[in-house]
Amino acid sequence: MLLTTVVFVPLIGAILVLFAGGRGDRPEREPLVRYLALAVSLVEFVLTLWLWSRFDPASSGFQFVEQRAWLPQFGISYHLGLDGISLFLVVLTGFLTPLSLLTSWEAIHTNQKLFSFFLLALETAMLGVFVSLDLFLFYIFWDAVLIPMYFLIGIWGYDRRIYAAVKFILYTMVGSILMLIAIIGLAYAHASTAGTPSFDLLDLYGTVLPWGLEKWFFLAFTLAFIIKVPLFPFHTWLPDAHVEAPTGGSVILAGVMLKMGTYGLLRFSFPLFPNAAHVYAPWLAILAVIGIIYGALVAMVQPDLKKLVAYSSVSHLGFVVLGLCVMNVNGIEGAVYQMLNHGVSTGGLFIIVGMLSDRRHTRLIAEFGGLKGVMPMLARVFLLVTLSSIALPGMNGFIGEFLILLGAWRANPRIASVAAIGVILSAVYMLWMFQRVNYGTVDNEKNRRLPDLSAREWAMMVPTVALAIFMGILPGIFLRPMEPSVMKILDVMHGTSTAAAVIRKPVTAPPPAPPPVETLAAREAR
Amino acid sequence: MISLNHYLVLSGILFAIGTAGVFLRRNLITILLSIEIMLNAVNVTFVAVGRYLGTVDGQIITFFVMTVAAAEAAVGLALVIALFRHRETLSPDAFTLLKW
Amino acid sequence: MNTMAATIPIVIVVLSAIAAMLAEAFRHPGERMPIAGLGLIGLVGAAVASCFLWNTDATSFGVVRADNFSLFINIILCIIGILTMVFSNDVVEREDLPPGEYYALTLFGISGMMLMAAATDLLVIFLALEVLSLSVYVLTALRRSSVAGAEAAFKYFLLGAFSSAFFLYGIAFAFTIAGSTRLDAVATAVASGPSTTLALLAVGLLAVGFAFKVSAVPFHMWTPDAYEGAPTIVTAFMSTGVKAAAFGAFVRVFLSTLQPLQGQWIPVLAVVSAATMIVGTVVGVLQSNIKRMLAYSSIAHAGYLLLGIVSANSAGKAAVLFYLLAYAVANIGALGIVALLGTAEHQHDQLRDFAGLWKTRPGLAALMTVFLLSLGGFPPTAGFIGKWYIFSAAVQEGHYTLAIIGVLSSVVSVFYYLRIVVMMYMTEDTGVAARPVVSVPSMAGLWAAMIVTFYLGVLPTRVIDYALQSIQTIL
Amino acid sequence: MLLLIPLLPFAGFLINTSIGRRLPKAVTGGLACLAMLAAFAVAVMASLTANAAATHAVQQTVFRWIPSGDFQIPFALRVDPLATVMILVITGIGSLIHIYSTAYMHDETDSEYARYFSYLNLFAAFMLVLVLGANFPVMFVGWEGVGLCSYLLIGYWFKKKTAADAGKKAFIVNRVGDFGFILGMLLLFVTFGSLDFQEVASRAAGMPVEHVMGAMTIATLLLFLGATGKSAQIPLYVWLPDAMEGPTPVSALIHAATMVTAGVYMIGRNAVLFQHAPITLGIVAGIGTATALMAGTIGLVQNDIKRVLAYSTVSQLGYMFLAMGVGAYAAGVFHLYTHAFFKALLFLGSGAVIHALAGEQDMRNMGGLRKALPITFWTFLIATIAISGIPPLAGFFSKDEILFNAYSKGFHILWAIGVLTALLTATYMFRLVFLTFFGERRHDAPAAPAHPEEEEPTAQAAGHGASAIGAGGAPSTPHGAPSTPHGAPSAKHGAPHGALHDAPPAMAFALIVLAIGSIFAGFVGVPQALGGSNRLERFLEPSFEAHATAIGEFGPAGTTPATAPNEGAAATHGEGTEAQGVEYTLMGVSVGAAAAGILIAFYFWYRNRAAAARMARSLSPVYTLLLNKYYVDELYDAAIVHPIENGSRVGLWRGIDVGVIDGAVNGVGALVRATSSGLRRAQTGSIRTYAASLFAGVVLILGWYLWR
Amino acid sequence: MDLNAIGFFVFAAIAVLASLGVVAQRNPMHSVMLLIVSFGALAGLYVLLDAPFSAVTQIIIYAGAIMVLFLFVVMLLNAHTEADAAPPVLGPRGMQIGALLSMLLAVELVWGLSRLGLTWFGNDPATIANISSVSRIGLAIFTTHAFAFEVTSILILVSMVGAVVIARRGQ
Repeated sequence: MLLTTVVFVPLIGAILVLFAGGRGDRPEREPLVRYLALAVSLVEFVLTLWLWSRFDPASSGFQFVEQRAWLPQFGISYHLGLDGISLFLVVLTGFLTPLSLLTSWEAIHTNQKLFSFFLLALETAMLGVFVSLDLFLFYIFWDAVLIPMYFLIGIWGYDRRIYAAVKFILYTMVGSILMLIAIIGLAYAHASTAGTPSFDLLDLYGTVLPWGLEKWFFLAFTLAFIIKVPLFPFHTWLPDAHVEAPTGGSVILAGVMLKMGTYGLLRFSFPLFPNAAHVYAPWLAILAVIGIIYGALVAMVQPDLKKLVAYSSVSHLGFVVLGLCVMNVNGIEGAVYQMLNHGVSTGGLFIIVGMLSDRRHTRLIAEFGGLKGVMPMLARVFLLVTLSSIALPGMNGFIGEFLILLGAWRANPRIASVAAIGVILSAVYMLWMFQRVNYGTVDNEKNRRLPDLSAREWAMMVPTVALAIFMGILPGIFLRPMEPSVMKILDVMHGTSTAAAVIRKPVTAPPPAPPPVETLAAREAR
Repeated sequence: MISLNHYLVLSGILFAIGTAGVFLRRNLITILLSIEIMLNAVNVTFVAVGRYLGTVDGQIITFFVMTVAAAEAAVGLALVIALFRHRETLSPDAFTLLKW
Repeated sequence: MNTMAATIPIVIVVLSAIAAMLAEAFRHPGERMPIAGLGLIGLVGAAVASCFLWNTDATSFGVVRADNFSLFINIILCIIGILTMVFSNDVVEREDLPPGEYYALTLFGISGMMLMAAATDLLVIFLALEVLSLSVYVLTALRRSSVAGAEAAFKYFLLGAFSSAFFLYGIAFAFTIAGSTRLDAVATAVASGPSTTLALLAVGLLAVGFAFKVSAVPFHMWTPDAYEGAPTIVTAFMSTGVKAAAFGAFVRVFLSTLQPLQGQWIPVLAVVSAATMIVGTVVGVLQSNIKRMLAYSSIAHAGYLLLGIVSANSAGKAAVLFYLLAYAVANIGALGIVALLGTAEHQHDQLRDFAGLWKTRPGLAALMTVFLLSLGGFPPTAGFIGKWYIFSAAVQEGHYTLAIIGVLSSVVSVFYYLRIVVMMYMTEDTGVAARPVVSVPSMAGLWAAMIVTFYLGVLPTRVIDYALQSIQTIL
Repeated sequence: MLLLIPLLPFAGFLINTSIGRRLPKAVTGGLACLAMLAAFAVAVMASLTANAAATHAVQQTVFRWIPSGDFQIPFALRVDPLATVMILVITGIGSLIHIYSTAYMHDETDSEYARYFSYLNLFAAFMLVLVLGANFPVMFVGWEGVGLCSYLLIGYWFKKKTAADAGKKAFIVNRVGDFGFILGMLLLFVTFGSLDFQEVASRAAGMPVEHVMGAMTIATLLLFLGATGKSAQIPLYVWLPDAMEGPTPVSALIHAATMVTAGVYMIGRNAVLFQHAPITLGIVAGIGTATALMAGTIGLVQNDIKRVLAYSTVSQLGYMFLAMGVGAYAAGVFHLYTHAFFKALLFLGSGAVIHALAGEQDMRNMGGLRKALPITFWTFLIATIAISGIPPLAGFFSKDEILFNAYSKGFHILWAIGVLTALLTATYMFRLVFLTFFGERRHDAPAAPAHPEEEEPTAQAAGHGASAIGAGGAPSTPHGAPSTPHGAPSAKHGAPHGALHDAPPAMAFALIVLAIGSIFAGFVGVPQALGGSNRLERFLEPSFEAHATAIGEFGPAGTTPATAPNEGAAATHGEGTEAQGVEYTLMGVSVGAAAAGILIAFYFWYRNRAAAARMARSLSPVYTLLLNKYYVDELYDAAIVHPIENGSRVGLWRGIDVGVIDGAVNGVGALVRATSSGLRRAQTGSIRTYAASLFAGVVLILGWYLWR
Repeated sequence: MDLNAIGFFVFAAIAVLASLGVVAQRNPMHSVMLLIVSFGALAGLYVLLDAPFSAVTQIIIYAGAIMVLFLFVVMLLNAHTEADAAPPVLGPRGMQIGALLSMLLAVELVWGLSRLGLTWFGNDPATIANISSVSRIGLAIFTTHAFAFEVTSILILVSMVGAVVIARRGQ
């Protein structure tokens, strides 16, 4: 029941909030609603931490497993579990939700009740994505995430919010709905060998598929995930969604939702279809590297702060995908770690952009300048978050990027070298932006009297920055519980591909001997 | 000798004529008449097949079809009247309020 | 077993229809009479009767079979009917509809629908089809002041008559090969004989007849006009009831009786299904009238349902049943809300009429959103499970192309469902005419529909089990 | 204990950054100085401990930092002889500069003052981590950390755009180097399975010397790329001159004494590795020499006092790389060490001048300050002599060591260029001295910093004609030796007319201590040829060797030197009379070159300034080229910066992103709409159309059935 | 060629021609009349098919009742000719397409049905007597088809209510 509790507490809280808000839009109840929602999210955060404290870091299996029959006719069960990879994503979700509520504290005034409702409901859906061990259940949560986010963007967003919201939901749906077909196909492919269909991830891990199916299923799964990530060239929904979303939405979107894509790749695409993964991972890695460079270059020339951060996400998530595609322990650990880092640092960046936007109602870089003179404290945390984002050693980003690059180098030094250019470019665009916003003289009259950080803003920034530094100094705390799970997934990825290939040969049409497997595996062995 | 096929073919021709009426005529009433032709064409089949199979079912079905035809005619004509009240015309192309 | 039992639900509904007529006859002008209550009693009775008949597999006169399949559809129809009755109580007067005739025809229509799904004789199916069609034609034209209503009714009527002629011709060919219109006889005939020209003609023409009723492309063109022109409550009723009944008969005839010929009709229906899904969604994109938009949506849903038939496996059949239920609840809910917000002067069926609804009517806006999301197939609503079920049936049979067309078109359809949501939540109210108050029973009905939608979305196991039981008799 | 060394300044940083702005200047400044002095004390103790150990090293593993599979990186610190030199320089000279800064920055507001010292402390902390780190990643923490502090301190006067730009430029150019550094680390780890310096060295020692492009060569080249960034070598030296936008003590500490030498240190730290990659060493030597020469030539014509010093720094760093490249690691580190003294002194002296002149940096507006600023003058002069390589001051020994090594190892061309550079060094340094301290005052008052526009026109003129050179008059170069200084070190401070104040006590103290250092620092490395014993070289020797076993935690462990890569450098030096003869000759040549340089400077800028102007006119193209620093900045701008920026904006963003990719996405939407509007036209409203559609369906279906 | 055949071809020809006339006439009145002729011919065919009862009902119900209803409406609405008030939406081409489709259907049906092997009617007198017997028909209607019969009653009820409610003028 532990995981169920963790997943559904926010939803229950959301419903409570709905009742607490009373009928209609009642401004006098706003404080009640705000504090209630915040309390729920904090309780949830404590719960996730509690999960962490009870988590056995030495085990590679799923923990806190719950399994209950749900649709037994189809082999669907309510199956939850947590391993070292999902654990931290759950904690990250728990961490960012209160922040995103806080960051909306003053920005959101229309129908606070509904806003809090959607945000908390969103939290449930996201947590569900990370702990589902049943593909059907997973898909339900996966799709359910879209709706609250759609409303958050569409109702509380900026000028082109409707366009952005619709684009967001349709674009991401296109991918995920094809995944639905693949999920079904996979379950029935399992039925053809095992007799009964099953949507259970653990059953499906071992399912041997004919190459013709495996290829397409892999592509369908992967398309869904890389759209969500988003990987170049499927990224154009992201800048729009980010720019138009309210700050709280952006924080969640960047902080958690994008991780759903990379998490999906790691949990589903690669281990479920190891042969296809070995064939296509190099291509994905190339896309990832293009994304790293491309996202950085495009971020560099953005006139809008949020867009800049959005494109920087494309670049950062490119690193994550690269780390996953190399399929070795460093790469994957780095990727998972980078997911967390990105959640913290980009979340922080969005919070800061939100603060600027709250004060000035614009996010254009050209509107700012010299803020360090006006708001020294804000500039200071801004700097720290910026540094975290550009992976300064000693801060969180470095660990992730370095491990990813190490993993990538082991797989293919050329790819790693190109990806490392992203390290240069991230400094270029982030520092340039930072300089244009904070340095120089205050030449815009409107900027002259802006207040520095308020207590609420301190409350958001201190944990963020502290976490960024903490994660840079003591990554072991996170990496060690992760490692057994990562090794296990690697086993699934590599084990089936080598051992099962022998069994598979007579069964199916000869899978086109994938050349990259050899090189990757050979490098892995070294 | 006349075979069942003859009747069936006749029925088919009549049916096709009925369908043509729906397109060729620009008068609601004539269009209704065309549908009556189609129903009757079917009736021919029923009766002929009943005769061929030696069962009265074919004939009985024609009675039901007639009933249906009558019911449809009643409602259809009522609708024609209602339409005519609104527009004072029976041209089907006059009723394009609802489109796209 | 030749008893009257199988007809009991139908008879109950017919009786309540007659009671409604009589009540109208004794009504003083201006007097308000709870005729809807009569209908409700009848429908609840029919539902209860259906429940009692569950698993009895009663057959009456050899032409009506109360097997679980038809009872499942009966239940769906009763739900549709009950919701219609509940909403009608608010709407009929406002919409300036003659109450006695309205209720009587609605109930007659429901009885025809029930009969259509329960009949095991092509002739009876045809007659039932006519009963429900005529009722619906008339209901469409019921608001006499409305030109659109009359025009819609006439288009519906004329094309309906046209298509029923084809259907009848198909029956004639079936009669030719089987010597009877009984489904079992036809089944024996097609199972024993080769796929002769006559059988193929019968299959083709019957398919046309059903396809018309379920508004599949290219037999769909009446749908938008009829839905738009009809009084909204009638749109709600016919968009769900007719579809349920027609699909019931469709499944029974094609997946049971004509199963041996499935190699012949699957390709045809597959193409029709694909075309239906595509046209229904694509054309819906640009509609600005909600009823018309939902009409295209219902076309698209017909396409998904056809996909279940094309799958031609037990999952497909059960999926059709489940989907019908999910679709019916959501669609009648959505159109019910449109109806409840409309008056005779102001139909409240344009997209912009919904601007800012969440500010003035947050509850209705939320309900509408749930129904639309269900129609769009989002978890955790019934629509998602329905779509998932249908597509898994298709995938099971290897119809990947169709499934992909289906899911992609459902993405497109999401676009236009969301347009309504955008209007309700993301657009400012620009002085829409005052919206009437929604009465408590109607609100309760909507909430019930919502609860069903979520129930089916979250805990569908039991209903799926029922659906799987239901198709045992038509294997 | 080792952790304490960086931790002390870090604590200073934490205090100053958190509550410093509420504290008075005396407290913040005092705290910062105290932290540095304490660190110095600990560093001395640590050095003694380490020296006493059998391995000449102590190590402290603080905690396991990055555990990921076989990639296990502890956060480990280690002091060995090389690190000893570095930490002493850093904490020692760092302390002096802190003290100097308390006076120099005194006109800042309390909070800015605290900010300044917090950055400075932070820098020291990172720099200490850099040199103490026992493995590459830990070093990299310091490596990037000092880059960050450099960024912050260059952009200290953030309101000034040029300062902010310069900071950014420094960071980004450094990142280019770090790119190489990271890749180098990756390659090393993949090759050797470890990133610990000792382990890498011992494993590298076990491998044959690579004479082709192998893993070690590539790795060292990549690392060297990092070094060129950090240590301002070709091609990444461009940030250093711009970095002079920062406060002068910062230039002294970071951009002269410590941070920029990190690259040299890094090569020294990996001497064994580099020794196994002769190709890389050749490149290092070549680049070092080329940089030395190029920077020297540019320094010759610059007019901004700090820029001259900056190019001088670049040039001297080139020397150090030359030393590293020829395998004379000890010599390189020796020069690093002496350079830290005199270059810091030069910067601090220039700071005193600027301080006195209320922010004036253009030498053409100076002159005759000898009498007004005696302490500054004399200390400055000492440093100048030291850098010029006149015995027996510090610079002579180290520079001579390098040149001797270059020559004796057969790099005769490099040696010749080195000598030429030595001449140039002496020339431009004495040009600086003569222009600043001799002659008559060419400014009547502290320049009014707030009137840049008055100077603009003449600045333009100066850019094209050489007439202004040396003779004063036109105050500014086109390249913006910015001459509109930030007003920072105070317009208030300078007295209106004539009455210039020499350095205040805190500054004077630092100047004097450093001057003493500049005189005597060289004696730790007196070559045997001159009767010395070159103690430094022997002291450093263990650091350039591979140790088979890792060093115990704070305890001596067995040491078995695997190879001594610098045996040549150490052994041949001063052995045998023939070699000694060569050495004396070489010394003579270099001293002669220095003297020649001084004489040239004396002639052109003291005796006969007109000649300088004539010379400049007659060699106008060369002069312009030099004045514009070979147009390298422009080249980079035109070849890299602008194409990337414009390409990103126009090509990638507007073109590919918005146009192609998003265009395709929206195009799908448009396509659906177009299809929709096309299909809905079919819904004409005419019942006959509908019937036709229905009928067509019938005909098609039946036709298909019958036709088959 | 026996009488039966002659009768068939004559009636068939009349039916076809009259039906063509129905769809070719612009005047609905004429169309109705021609349709009655066509129905009469069909009644003749029914007689040839030994279904006299059907023939009679055809005349009485169809020609007599339904057609009169049509006639009544035509006269009520006084619409003797096609109104050209509204331009044809599809235009002449639309009509051509429709006609072409009908031709196609005719061809398909004729081709498909004539492809069947020729099937001759049985000439067993007992059977003939059986199917032409009114009592048998009555029996079948009220036993085998009793339920369908009841359904028709509802159908007619519905159509009655519907026709009334639609056609009556507003209150």
